[in-house]
Amino acid sequence: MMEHAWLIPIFPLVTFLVLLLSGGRLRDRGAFIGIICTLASFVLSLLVLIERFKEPTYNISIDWLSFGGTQLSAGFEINQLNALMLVVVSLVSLLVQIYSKGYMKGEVRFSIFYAYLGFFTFAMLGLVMAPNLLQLYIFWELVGVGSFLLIGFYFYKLEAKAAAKKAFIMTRIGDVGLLIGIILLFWETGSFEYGEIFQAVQSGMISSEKLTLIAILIFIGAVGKSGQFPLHTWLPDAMEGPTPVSALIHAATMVAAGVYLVAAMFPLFMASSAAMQVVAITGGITAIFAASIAMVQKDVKRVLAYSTISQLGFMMLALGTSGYVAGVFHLMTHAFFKALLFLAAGSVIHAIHTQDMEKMGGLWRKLNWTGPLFLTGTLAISGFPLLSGFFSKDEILMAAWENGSYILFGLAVVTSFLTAFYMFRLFFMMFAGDSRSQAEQVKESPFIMLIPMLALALLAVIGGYIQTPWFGTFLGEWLVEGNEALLGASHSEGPVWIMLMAVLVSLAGIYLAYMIYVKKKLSREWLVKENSEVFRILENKYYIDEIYHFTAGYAIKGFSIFLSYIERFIVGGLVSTVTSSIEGLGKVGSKLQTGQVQQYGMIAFLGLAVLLVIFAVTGGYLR
Amino acid sequence: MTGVPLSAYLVLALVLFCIGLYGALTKRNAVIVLISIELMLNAANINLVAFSKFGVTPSITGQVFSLFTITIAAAEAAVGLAILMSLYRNRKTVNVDEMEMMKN
Amino acid sequence: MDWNTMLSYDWGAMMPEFIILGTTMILSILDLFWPKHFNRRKLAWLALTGIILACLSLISLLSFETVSILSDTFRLDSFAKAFKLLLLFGAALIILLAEGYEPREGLREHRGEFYYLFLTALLGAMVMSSSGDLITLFVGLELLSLSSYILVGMRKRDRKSNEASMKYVINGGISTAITLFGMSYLYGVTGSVNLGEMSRTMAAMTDGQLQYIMGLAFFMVFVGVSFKIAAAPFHMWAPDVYEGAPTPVAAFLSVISKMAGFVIILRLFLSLFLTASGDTFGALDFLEKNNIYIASLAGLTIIIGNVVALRQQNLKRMFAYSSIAHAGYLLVAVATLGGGYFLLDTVWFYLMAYVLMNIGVFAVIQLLSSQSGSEDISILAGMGRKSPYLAMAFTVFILSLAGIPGTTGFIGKLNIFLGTFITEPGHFVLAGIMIAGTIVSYVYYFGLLVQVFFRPVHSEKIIKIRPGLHIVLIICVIGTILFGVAPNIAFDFIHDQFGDFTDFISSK
Amino acid sequence: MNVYLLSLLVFSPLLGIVMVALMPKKEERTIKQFGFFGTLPPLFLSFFLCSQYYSGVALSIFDIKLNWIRFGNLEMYDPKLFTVDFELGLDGLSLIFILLTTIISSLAAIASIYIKKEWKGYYLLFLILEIGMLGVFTAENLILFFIFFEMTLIPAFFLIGRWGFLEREKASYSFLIYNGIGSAVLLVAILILFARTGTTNIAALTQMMTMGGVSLFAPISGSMKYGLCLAFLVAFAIKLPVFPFHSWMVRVHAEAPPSIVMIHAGVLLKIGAYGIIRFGMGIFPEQYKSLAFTIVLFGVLSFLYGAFLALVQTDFKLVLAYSSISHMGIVMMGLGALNEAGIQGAIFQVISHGLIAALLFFLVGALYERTGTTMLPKLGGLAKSMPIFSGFMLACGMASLGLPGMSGFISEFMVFLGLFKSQPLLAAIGVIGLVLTAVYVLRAVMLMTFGKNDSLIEKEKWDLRGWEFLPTLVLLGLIISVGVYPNLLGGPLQGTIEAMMLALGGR
Repeated sequence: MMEHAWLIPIFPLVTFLVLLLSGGRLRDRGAFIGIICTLASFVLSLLVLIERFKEPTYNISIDWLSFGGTQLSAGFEINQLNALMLVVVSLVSLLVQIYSKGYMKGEVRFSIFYAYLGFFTFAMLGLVMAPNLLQLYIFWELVGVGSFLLIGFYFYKLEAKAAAKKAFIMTRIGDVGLLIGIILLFWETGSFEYGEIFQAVQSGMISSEKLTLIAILIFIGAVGKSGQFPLHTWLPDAMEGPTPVSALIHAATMVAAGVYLVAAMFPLFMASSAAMQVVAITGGITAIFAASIAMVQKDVKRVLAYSTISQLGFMMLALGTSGYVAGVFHLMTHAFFKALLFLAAGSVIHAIHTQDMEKMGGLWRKLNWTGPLFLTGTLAISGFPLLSGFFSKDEILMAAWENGSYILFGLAVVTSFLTAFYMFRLFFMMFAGDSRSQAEQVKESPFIMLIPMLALALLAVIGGYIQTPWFGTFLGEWLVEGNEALLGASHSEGPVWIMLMAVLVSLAGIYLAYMIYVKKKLSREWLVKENSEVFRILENKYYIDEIYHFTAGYAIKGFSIFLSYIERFIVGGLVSTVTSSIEGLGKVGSKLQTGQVQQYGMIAFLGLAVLLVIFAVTGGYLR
Repeated sequence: MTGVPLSAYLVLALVLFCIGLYGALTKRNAVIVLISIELMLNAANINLVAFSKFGVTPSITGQVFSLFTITIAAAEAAVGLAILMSLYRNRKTVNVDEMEMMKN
Repeated sequence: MDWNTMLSYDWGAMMPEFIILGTTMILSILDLFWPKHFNRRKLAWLALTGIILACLSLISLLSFETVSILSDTFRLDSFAKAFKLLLLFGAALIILLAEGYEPREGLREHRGEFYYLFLTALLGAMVMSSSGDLITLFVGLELLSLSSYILVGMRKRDRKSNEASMKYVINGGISTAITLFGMSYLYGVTGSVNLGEMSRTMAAMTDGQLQYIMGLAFFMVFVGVSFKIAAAPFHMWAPDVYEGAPTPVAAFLSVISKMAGFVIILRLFLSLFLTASGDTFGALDFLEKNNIYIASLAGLTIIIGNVVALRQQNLKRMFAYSSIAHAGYLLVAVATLGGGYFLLDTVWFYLMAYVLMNIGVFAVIQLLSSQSGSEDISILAGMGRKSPYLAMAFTVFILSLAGIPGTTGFIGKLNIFLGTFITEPGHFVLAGIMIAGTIVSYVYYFGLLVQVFFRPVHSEKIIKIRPGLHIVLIICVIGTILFGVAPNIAFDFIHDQFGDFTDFISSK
Repeated sequence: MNVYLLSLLVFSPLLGIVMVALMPKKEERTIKQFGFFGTLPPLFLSFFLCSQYYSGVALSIFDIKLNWIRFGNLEMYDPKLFTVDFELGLDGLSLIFILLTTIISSLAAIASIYIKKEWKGYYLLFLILEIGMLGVFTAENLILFFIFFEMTLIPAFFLIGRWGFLEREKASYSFLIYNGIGSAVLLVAILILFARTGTTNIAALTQMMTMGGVSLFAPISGSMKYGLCLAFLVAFAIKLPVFPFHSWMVRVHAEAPPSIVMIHAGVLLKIGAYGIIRFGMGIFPEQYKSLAFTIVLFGVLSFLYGAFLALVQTDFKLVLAYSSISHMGIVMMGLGALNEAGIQGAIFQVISHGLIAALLFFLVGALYERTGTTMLPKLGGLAKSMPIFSGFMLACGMASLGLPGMSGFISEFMVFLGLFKSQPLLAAIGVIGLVLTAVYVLRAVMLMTFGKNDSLIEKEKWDLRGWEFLPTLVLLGLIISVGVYPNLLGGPLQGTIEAMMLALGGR
């Protein structure tokens, strides 16, 4: 089965091509093509995963580009991480496509939407299957385009336009880092293949400074894609895209690609402790930073977006503290519950046509299905015991503790408190209390939207049981199988109090939110005053956007304008100086031509005289 | 024979040539200009004849040359005057500095 | 020199000259005695016949050994043959041009005179290229000059024509005088007027004083001839005279007269100064030592010609400057002596190219200006639309003048460049000036093409082309392209016929 | 037969010229059809050559050599001295360029349907231009190269000046003068070589310059070799164009008719790169090597300069013009990298930019035809009225910013791959340009297609239609297939690049 794995990304590509070439003619039927193709991919991925349990890593490649004596190849590889990711990606994609059938109903460019989704799924699956860094980079950029297209799906909205552009450019900055990283790595190791690179890394033929530099450059790519500080600003804006897109791309899959990249290159990072440090610190900072912003946002999707950033920070933190399994595990569980949250939020938005939390409330009774589903997701992300988020977050805390990075551990604990708080703030503001909505009729979403959510909710609940301290660490053992030396332990062990504390912290967060937003025992301004400096800073996301705008934005623009002056006056001026001096010479020449014949003779005579004088003075020895 | 050296003739010719050139380049009247040109040609004739007599290797050819030159000078003067006449018919002037219809 | 010696000369060598002379006489008699109402235009065909006959007789002489008659005053060496061929070819084209010349005023009653004066001028040029001593050279030069003074003033009632001719006489007179003065010194230092003898004397000369005088003479002759070829700063008469002269005469001045100038330069310089000793030890050759002067004049000529041409609005004036620039290019070849390998064939080829392209251009100018009565460049406007074939022909000429590949002009320039680079050190500055000048020339040449193709039509009047002009245009276009694409036709011809021009100086 | 195949290829547009010339002026349809048909013979012949290559035939069997011109009368020294033969030849590099030329010419001939007047003259010049371009890439000696080189200049001058936009005459003048200077420098260099060695055959010259041949008249000193190498570089840098010689090209892009810009950006600029590879690098490897830093420096300068300026333009054509400068900077960077990756990347970039620029300008032509403007502030929201057009525009923009899966990525990647090996510092500065490229491309494309627009009057059936799909699909298909499977292009180049590397002294 694994030799046919290349079909997995091909199916969505077929969707893309068929839908694009058909123009808008297929209309709603486009959804079926998309869903069927993705289903095929999913089934195939599942088969591949099952087969992978038994068989070793599968790898095949063909010559793709040759220069000089070097052959670059293209192909695919099925290892543990890939196989897992394939299933996650194709599953979430499938569910989101089913969901979209209901959510996007009535949209004029319905089939184009599915085409884009197909394209994105193709790119994401291709990214996951890449056996070498170059191919990874190729699909890395393609997922960026998919994201760009889908964010800008409502092309006539100016915000969507700006958001799409911003997403592309911000990630592009990261991509450039990645590109440099893999180029440098190529010249150090002579290959883009993972295996050969890891061998070279282990043999110690690369100096540690170089290694650190390369690892950090590659990490910059991950930072861009995964919305880590300081390249995170595009992700909240990306919420301008349709909500299913946010669920698929900006929660479950693409943004996780950064984490995936670090995980895939884990042996490289392991070889440089400085790089690991950078990864961990960036992750930790991002986690708490985004969580703090999420506490005050008013837009449902933005809260979720910052939550995503924060969770991705968590994963980076895990990876940076050698918690390979923890990071990948959280990546998987997060994919399920965050997709669920987005879809559920989408369902709410679909019902009341607003994203502003202030205008919601009291929806619990009206949305009988969506409410509990959202709650499931919220509990999972908050780390409520026995749900998937609980196990994976636990694993991360353990990893941080075990690694001895106590400061980061502390950050993680605080962040999980904040997470529980802001998620339940969100939940309570939406579903509890009285309705603040202007919408008269609030209808539950159609069945076709509920099914995917149910599926995700199920996964969000049970997804954690493949890696627990109690029922075995199946995932971890499988992931690191055969690579223990490179990837570290299959499970992080830590004191029991960590787990207890994690539970307490998240319950505390939930309780606080309950007290403020449901019981109203505590004023909303209990923590920070609404118009205080701190609040304003948080509300304006630490003014990062503004800082970028006023520094980089203006600098580039200013420099461009400066150059256009150079273009006009210096480059252009040089040319016009030459031409005008030639013309001036011509003017002088024709002025001399007075029409006076005797003057002509005089000039001629002078010419003769000059020649003779020079000859006479030099005695003919002028050379 | 006589004590007049070659250089004297050459200087004479040079002076004559210069006078001719000066006249040709400064006089307003076209007739005088033409005459000045004749003067220059004749200066060359003096040279030729002088060289023919007192040159490094005296020979008769110099004198033959000067005969040709004289003829040609005459023809040139004739042509010049003819052209001047037709100019005068059209323009009623013989002043060289008024001939500036074409310039620049 | 008795009768028998006279008869012993191989007079056949002068056959072309005799034919031209005979035609001239017939023409002058016919013009004199034929009734006034008889259209003198037909005389053109007679003149043309004469030229063609001369040409044929010259061709029949090509295979002959070098002949010199009249005690080496007249030589028919390969140099003479080669350049006479060009002169006759150019003259034939100009006669055809003149046949079609219909100015608004002033030529009608003197048309007959034009043809025989033209032929005498041609005769002068031919004699010059065959001359073996200073006297013949000078007489030939003056025959050419005097005839052309009159030709310029041919339109007796036209004030511009009068003025041009007067200016030409004055400037030409001064230049003649300077040349002659120089020649008299040359005679003085060598004691002979025979080029061969003079050459030998000068080559053996070690007296510093005499060499000094020789130097002065060199400059005077050079300056005098520079008037003829219109090299800067002795070019100033040319624009005025071209403007005032009837168009065929302007073409004649820019082509035949210029060619004659180069003939003298080559004759004199190559036979006298090339081998003349340049210092008291006899180690350096004169020209080798002093070619910097020629080179600087060449550079100056190129610059002035091209730069001032930029500002011209009158077509004839513009082409006067253009022809000044071309004289500069040719002087480059002279100054560098073609690097020793590319001199005579280079100059010959370039002059041939110049004959073709410049006469072609003047044919178009004549056609347009006689129809519109103006010589402003705007008369070209819209020609591309109105008469595309004429426009295409004009384009070919202009491209050739600009030195664009595929045309004769390019090959000609290429040859000159080869000569500048082949020696060590190469004449890079001169080549640089030449190439810069060429680029500047693009501006005004292509400016004309802009008029032709991009501007709206100037006047809707249909352009009628007389058969004579038609022939000229066709020959020029074909020649310009043919020798540009397959220059070896010409190269092989000169190399086969004339070899290296080794019989240049009589080895008596 | 094989021997004449190349000449047939080069001069096959003559058939079209004759056909068009025989047509009466007013027959618009027929002239346009014949004009297009005129580009087909070279297209098919080039496909035939290509198929021959892929079926394993050695390209050298197509070489032709006929005696042509002999300068001077120096037969006694050596009968081949100062001769210029008519010799055409083919190798992998020229094969690729020929394919580029024939394909883009045919497509540009289709795009010429937008031409509104004097079709006859237009197509005649167009076909002459094609002869020139084909000749440039097959010429085996410098003089022949130069002749064909200039043969592209003159028709292009008229095509720009006659059929362009408002300021066309100025543009055509600036094209003429800059290129005139470039070709003058080139000519001087060629002729110095010719005068000093007596030959212009590229292979023979390479041999002489690298191995040191016997000099007959005057030697070529080491410093003169530097000068000559520099002269070649400058001449072709003007053509390419490289900062600061670029201002002509901006005007041409802005003012020439789009179909001609397709040719111009697609092929004519590429002659510069071809020349640098063939002559700068090929004949003077030693000198070229020591100038590599400068070459890369100017490459980086152009890359960034073009990108920054493209950022502030308000006319889409100008954005594209500066983007071309920027992209040509990449070519220079690759050529200066002095390793296989860099050089191959540069060649890829040349081809890739040829295809992309041709497509972009085809789209510009289509846009101008419909909206009558290319000013960005006046456009917007085209995705609504012209979704297919916008899709192509976006795809093309993506290709231009080097999106993987399209040809632009392969070239940029390889260039940087090579450059980071040899000039890491400059490469690091250069990568800024990659981000800037994304910024300006997206800015321009999104200003046109995204958002809303009320000022444009939308008409029914505005979108691309019918025949307009042919050029767009063919070009996009090529862009993608090169991007997806670059060995398609890399294969033929290997031989040439290996030879270059050998001369440059290994890796």
